[in-house]
Amino acid sequence: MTRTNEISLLIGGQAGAGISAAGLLLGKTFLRGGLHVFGTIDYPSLIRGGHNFYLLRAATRPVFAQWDKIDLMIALDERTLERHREELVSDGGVIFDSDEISPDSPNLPPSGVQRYAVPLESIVKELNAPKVVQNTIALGAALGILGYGITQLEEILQETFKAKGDKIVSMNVDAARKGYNYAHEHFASEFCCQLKPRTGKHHQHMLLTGNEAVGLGAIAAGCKFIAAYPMTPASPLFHFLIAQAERFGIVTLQAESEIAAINMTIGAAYAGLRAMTSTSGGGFCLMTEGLSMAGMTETPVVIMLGQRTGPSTGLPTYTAQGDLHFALHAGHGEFPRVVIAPGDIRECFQLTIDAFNLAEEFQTPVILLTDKHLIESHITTQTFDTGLVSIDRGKLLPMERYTGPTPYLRFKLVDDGISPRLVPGTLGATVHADSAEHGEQGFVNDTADNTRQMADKRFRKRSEIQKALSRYDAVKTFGSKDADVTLVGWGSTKGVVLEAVEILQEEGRSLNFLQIIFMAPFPAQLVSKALKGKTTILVESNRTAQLGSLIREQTGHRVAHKILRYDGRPFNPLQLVARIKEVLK
Amino acid sequence: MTRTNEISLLIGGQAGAGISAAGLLLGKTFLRGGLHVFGTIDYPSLIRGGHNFYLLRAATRPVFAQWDKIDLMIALDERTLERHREELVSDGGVIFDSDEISPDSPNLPPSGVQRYAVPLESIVKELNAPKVVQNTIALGAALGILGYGITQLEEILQETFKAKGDKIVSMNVDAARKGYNYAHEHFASEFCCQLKPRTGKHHQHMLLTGNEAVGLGAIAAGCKFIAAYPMTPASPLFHFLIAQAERFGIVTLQAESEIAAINMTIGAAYAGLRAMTSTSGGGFCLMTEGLSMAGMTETPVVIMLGQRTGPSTGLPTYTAQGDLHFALHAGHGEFPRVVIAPGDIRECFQLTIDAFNLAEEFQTPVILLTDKHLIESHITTQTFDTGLVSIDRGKLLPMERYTGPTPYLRFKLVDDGISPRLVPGTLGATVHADSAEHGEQGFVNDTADNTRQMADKRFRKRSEIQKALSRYDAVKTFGSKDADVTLVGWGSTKGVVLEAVEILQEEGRSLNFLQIIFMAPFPAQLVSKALKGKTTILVESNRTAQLGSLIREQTGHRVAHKILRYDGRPFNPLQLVARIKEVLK
Amino acid sequence: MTSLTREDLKTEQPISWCPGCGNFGILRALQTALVDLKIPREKYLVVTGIGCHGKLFNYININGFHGIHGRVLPFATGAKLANHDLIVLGFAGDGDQYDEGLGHFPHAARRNIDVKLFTHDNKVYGLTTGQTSPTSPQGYKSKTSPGGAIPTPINPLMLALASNASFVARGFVGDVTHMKELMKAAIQHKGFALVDILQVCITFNRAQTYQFYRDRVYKLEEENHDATDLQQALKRSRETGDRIPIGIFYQEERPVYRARLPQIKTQPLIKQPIKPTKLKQLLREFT
Amino acid sequence: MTSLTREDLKTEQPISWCPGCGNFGILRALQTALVDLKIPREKYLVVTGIGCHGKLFNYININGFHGIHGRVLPFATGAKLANHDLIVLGFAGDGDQYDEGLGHFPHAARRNIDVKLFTHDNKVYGLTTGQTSPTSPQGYKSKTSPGGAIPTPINPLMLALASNASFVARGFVGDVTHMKELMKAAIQHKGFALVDILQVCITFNRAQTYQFYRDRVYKLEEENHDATDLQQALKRSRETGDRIPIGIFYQEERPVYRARLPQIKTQPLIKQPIKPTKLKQLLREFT
Ligand SMILES: Cc1ncc(C[n+]2csc(CCOP(=O)(O)OP(=O)(O)O)c2C)c(N)n1
Ligand SMILES: Cc1ncc(C[n+]2csc(CCOP(=O)(O)OP(=O)(O)O)c2C)c(N)n1
Ligand code: SF4
Ligand code: SF4
Ligand SMILES: [Mg+2]
Ligand SMILES: [Mg+2]
Repeated sequence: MTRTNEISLLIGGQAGAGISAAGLLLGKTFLRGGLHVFGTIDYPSLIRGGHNFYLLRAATRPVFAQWDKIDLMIALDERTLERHREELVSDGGVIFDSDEISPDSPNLPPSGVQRYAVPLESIVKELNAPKVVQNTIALGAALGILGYGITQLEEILQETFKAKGDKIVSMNVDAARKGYNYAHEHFASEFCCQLKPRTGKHHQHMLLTGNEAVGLGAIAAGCKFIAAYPMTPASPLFHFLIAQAERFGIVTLQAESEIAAINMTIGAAYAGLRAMTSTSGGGFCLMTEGLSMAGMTETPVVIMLGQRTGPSTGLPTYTAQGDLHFALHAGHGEFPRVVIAPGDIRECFQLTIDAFNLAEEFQTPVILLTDKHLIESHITTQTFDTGLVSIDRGKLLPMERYTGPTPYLRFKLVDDGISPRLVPGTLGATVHADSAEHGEQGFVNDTADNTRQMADKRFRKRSEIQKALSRYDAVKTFGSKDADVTLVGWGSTKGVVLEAVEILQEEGRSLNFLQIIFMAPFPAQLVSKALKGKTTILVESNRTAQLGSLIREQTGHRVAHKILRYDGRPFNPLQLVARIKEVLK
Repeated sequence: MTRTNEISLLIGGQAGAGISAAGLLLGKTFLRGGLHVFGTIDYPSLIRGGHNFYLLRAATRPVFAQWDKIDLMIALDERTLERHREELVSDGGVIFDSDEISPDSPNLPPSGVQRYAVPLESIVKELNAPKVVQNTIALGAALGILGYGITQLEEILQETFKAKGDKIVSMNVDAARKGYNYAHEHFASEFCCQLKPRTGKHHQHMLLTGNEAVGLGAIAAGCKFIAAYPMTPASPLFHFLIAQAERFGIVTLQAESEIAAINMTIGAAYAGLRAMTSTSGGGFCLMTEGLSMAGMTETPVVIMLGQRTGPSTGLPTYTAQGDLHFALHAGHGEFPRVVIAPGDIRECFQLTIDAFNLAEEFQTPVILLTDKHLIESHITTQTFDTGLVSIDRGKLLPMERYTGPTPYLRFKLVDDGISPRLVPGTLGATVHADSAEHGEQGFVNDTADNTRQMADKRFRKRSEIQKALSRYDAVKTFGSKDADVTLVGWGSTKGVVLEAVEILQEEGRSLNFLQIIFMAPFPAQLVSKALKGKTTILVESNRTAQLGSLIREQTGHRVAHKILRYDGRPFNPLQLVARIKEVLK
Repeated sequence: MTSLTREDLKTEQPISWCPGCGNFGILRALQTALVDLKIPREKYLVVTGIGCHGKLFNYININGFHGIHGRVLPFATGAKLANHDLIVLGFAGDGDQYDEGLGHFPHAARRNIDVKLFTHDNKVYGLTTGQTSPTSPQGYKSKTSPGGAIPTPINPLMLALASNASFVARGFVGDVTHMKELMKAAIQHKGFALVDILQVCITFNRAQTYQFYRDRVYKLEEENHDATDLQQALKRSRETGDRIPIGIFYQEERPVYRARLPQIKTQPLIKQPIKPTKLKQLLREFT
Repeated sequence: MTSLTREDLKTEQPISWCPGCGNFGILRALQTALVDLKIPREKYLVVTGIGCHGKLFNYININGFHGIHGRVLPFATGAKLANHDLIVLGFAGDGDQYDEGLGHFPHAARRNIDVKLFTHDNKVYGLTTGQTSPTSPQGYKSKTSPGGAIPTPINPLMLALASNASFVARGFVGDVTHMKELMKAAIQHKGFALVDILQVCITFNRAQTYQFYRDRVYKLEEENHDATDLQQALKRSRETGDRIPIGIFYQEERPVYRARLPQIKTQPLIKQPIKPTKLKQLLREFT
């Protein structure tokens, strides 16, 4: 892939040293210059002292994944050098604290690589600032080296620290300038990769994570209730909605457990709200009984399941796609559900809105299946157009007064299986719902006939959802339909696969990418059609090729090749390209 | 099917009226006469007043399911007549309380059917006995009508009531005799179906439920710990083990929840015991997080999941096979597990022993997947041969003193993935296990390399289990291998399918039955081979043909036809035969 | 329709409790309390657990949800926050609330969520055929404790007091009128209220019978109990032998959970329209 | 090897707690308590929850299990019953034990299962970056309660007392020697023991600092507290303002759970051989 006006950066240091914040600042600096940005954080599950690093890319064309190689590294500690110097390109550079790391350090990269020694500690002292300000100095130095200019960073620093008062703002702006100037004064020769802000008009973009996009989608969809129990990597969504709660009139509740969270959510939804909860695998386990109840009582709830590396506690802060089958089959007994897997930030936003609409239209639970890599990475995305948001509450009856036939039948056996829905508190009707099998009015009924009829009713909804798939992009194909080879994937691997496809196409290979978005109900026909006659290569972040089994179960198609990664780390584009070539050899 | 010396009975009355006990008494009476017996109870989820009925079959040949039609009915209340009279064979009979049901009752069956009016209430009064003794009188009468004799019943009554004292024994024996004599005196004409005890030597049989067989298997396997939370239909297993606890040195603990139960079980297993828990779908939901932990920490536990009709609370006292996929995929992340589904009482016993051996050999959780129909029905089974029970604790090291290399590596990366296992309390070693990803010693390790290696290690165990399948009957085929048509099923439907196959074979049809026992790891090759070129008909007690999807996922084979029942009731043989014929038309 | 009659409250569902079961008394007390309170029917929401107690859902014709075992409180919490115009009444079992659902109980209390919890405390698992419950007395024999229950029982009142519940009371099914008044007081209390009800299970619990309780219960209000004194309430809650107090142990005025949520100071959330909210300003923060 | 040194107890795992974290004090107290007790190493089993506290598992070289969030007590219960020769020590977090795992707490107490529970009560969710915990004081601000925590906090000691715990104590990480003695007393106590430890989280909890506690804690044993008087213990457990008591609130001798299980009166279950038990007699009951 031709890489012009494009850069790959790494910022590394100790846990607790503000690595992620620094990465985001730099990302925003590039965003303001009209560039596309991808940034992702790698951190272990502890608060201080472990090794954190932020991988950042910026380019004039869209970027969807971290790059394999690093052009410029900001090493805030020696460990960063040690761990990452092999990843530097041969003419890359490394910024390091010359007060802490000796120029003789064996960890410094080999010659060829530029060594940008900046006396961070001394400058921090000069500024009389806390140690963490060294990050800002280093960012300034990086911008100097890249020839990017400092204006955007200054702007961002002003906005970011405004709330903390003028002193903090000017301390940071000064720090950035010092770093910037130091670079200009000391590092004469031009660095291999220069990065320039784009001039003129360019598209309006945002830089945000999947968690934030899901949160924005929830707000846009009119979600007014979230009960959750903190769990990495889903917590940031919860925190985001908490921060927005007063502004948007949302009630947020930190529940005593995931069991409480899902039951509170179902309670709020039964009472008529758009309500959601969010968690990761371990917490989702505890929600499965509630999920089954939502299916039985036909209560619309949305659950964001943010996957991380399992099983069990696993690697709490790393990524995986190991819960697909679990999401599809969680909860005892049989009931219709919707499982959708966004693959990028825009889809996180849009599919969250769709999730709320689907939940209410079909009165059944919807699972948004995401993962750490998608929901904790920052990606530039065209600003969402809120004008396009539409809300469909399905067969929800107005709650002022019930005027239909009495008694009101919450579970009326209707052709499409979707009974008109009333919420408690309505004058003129009582609303009954039962987690046990029930008759039309909602009271218990365990006769054989009723049991069959009610199961059929619920599954008629499933057929309706299947039909409704045509209104959505249940799958998306990227690249030429006529390609010989089709890569198949879902969720967060989308970004890296797109990058790999682009590289391989540039090399003249004929291949395309099938992204599957609806996992349940499964768009079997679309997938069959797309895969017919192709050499298929599955790309998944798990060990057992779960999408592969699902495709086989649903279509009979057996994917020919599997590229799997299950060490908690996301795929890198070049690595993926190499594995694809290996397969196609 | 030719039916000689064979009878189908129904005993019906109110919940709380001792219907199930009466059914079992009669079943045992027939058992003692050398007959084969099948008995199953149908009851709603309430304690008193609802309608209960027990369906009983007895025959000289093995019987595996309730029959579609009733030869003789014991109606302890009018509702029984009303609900079941249509099920009587045209020359059948009904025993009823003439003190309560008027001879003009519109609910009495049409002419042709024998009406055996017995003044139960009067006889009870005569005996100065509590109302429930009417059941015994009716049993006596039934034996009189059937020409079976009363000896065996007297014997059984004596044994059953021994603990309650002589008075109760003789009251019941008197009651049985009174009923028996009343029948002889008043019902001269011979009843259509006569049933005789077998004379001479016949095989030693037991009459027991699946729950009891699992309990016996657990005892035989050396299970010494069960923690559980009561849930129909799994509770009787727990109760059974509680009743045997002192005798066999088992600790049984009623936990505060299923979450507690599974974690206690894992704790006991980690400490070195053979330990199990039992539950139904809703409780299993709450165990899924623990299941995943058992997978991650490689702790051998056995979970009996007794399915009932879902979703959610569903029909607590009715049967289903709706949790197959859930059992296969429950718990977040990926880890090997064994899921086995016994189809009859002997398999309940044997596979429970196998479950404990597999759990310890492969250091991973094993799920015994059963259902209400299997575990609450009584079936005659040849007495278990305890001499054949063998216990294999796999790579468990002796706990006296550790003499291997130090430090002891609980998760040593070995070729077959199965690390030598030591339990805490051993002199000379400390044992560490972590629900987070860990290195060989058991301490946390979240590096990419370790993560991959440990996942691979765990999945090497999966390959080993797959290999070990050859030591077990992973599938069983009944009937001719060359048949054109193959019925495929699992679990409790086995009985009724065997009956249907027999009937159809007698009618000259060419078909056989493939019973799948190991659901995970799945015996894909065996199943492929067995189904190749056959017209396959799936028989399952669920709505979505879960075994069908599993077969397709695992083998690519798409079952041609599906016969599904999902109203909580088990299949009946003739009904199933009709549906099979329908399919083959 | 501001005045409700007992007829209005009936459903057509056949009652399947054992004849003589204490649940009948609870149903009657509830019906008469609602008749007394003269609040329109649609204002109420009944949430029940799974067990014999949970069947009450079928027998009272007001809005209802028969949830899963142990989860009355979180469900009720969600429903209440969604629509605080609803008076949310929870009916739970002793197994349901003090075993499976115990983890929710202190949290509902300390939140002071405005939900009323009535526990059918029959000291046995009724619906699952008589197993030992967490409130079964030590030594209690059942099929799950043939040698007698080993642990000391949960003391629901003391737990509630230790969890800062703002209304803690005990009723007895043998005195329906007294229980009705407790229910009314609980409903009128602002905040979380527990009424633990000594319910008789005539089928499985042969120890805690009507007579057993009749011989022992006394009314706190007749013995000058000061329900504003927590220390006194704690002491009374420990009386378990020959004298078993019923009535209000403790009551305190404390802001309810909602009072701290500006979002729903006035209009219930459910009445606040859902519209594609103006997100533009928020979106700008990501640019 | 009857005498253990602190060296013996160390592992090679790098400690990842924040410098200054109160967990160091807990680890030190544990190490010194074990050294003092002179019990062979293999007799111990440490069970930890998930949170910063749970990492202790990695830093102490005795048998250990790092389980899932909230489940220290049930796991410990199973392990103890399997092998009662083990001294089972649970280390849980306040989120871990009083939120996710709260439902197990009163049950372990009333069973009087012989397990020791040490709660790292830092009044915050440490590992998940500082959310409000159930013991956070009312008004506590964090990213999950930016407007201040609404509920009143869980009072672990009072809950334990209300649940009939036979040993209830509070320690403070600022006084390691005192804490060590409490740990020893808990280990030597026959039955369930809770030591709730005021642990300082220097990173996220800016309110409950070392200084905060130093200004407030006092020792019960220095104020003539009668630890056999439950009513007095309850009163002391309610002191939360300017004076915070540490020490043993309550201790009672009561038979442990195991004492009622004839199966394990003597030999631990784990030492009883597994052999194809003679089932024949039992089987005959089904014929
Ligand atoms: C998760 C789960 N576990 C177990 C059950 C089975 N179950 C139904 S009711 C019940 C106990 C009933 O006891 P209690 O709550 O005291 O109610 P009661 O019948 O006495 O009114 C149990 C264990 C269930 N429905 N769900
Ligand atoms: C079922 C489940 N839910 C949520 C989490 C995420 N989680 C890990 S630690 C933690 C809270 C930690 O707080 P605390 O227990 O007080 O421990 P501390 O870090 O303060 O020591 C949470 C919510 C989890 N691991 N498992
Ligand atoms: S079993 Fe007990 S609680 Fe249940 S209905 Fe019968 S008497 Fe009432
Ligand atoms: S976050 Fe708090 S509790 Fe966790 S290690 Fe740091 S100081 Fe200790
Ligand atoms: Mg009860
Ligand atoms: Mg904490």
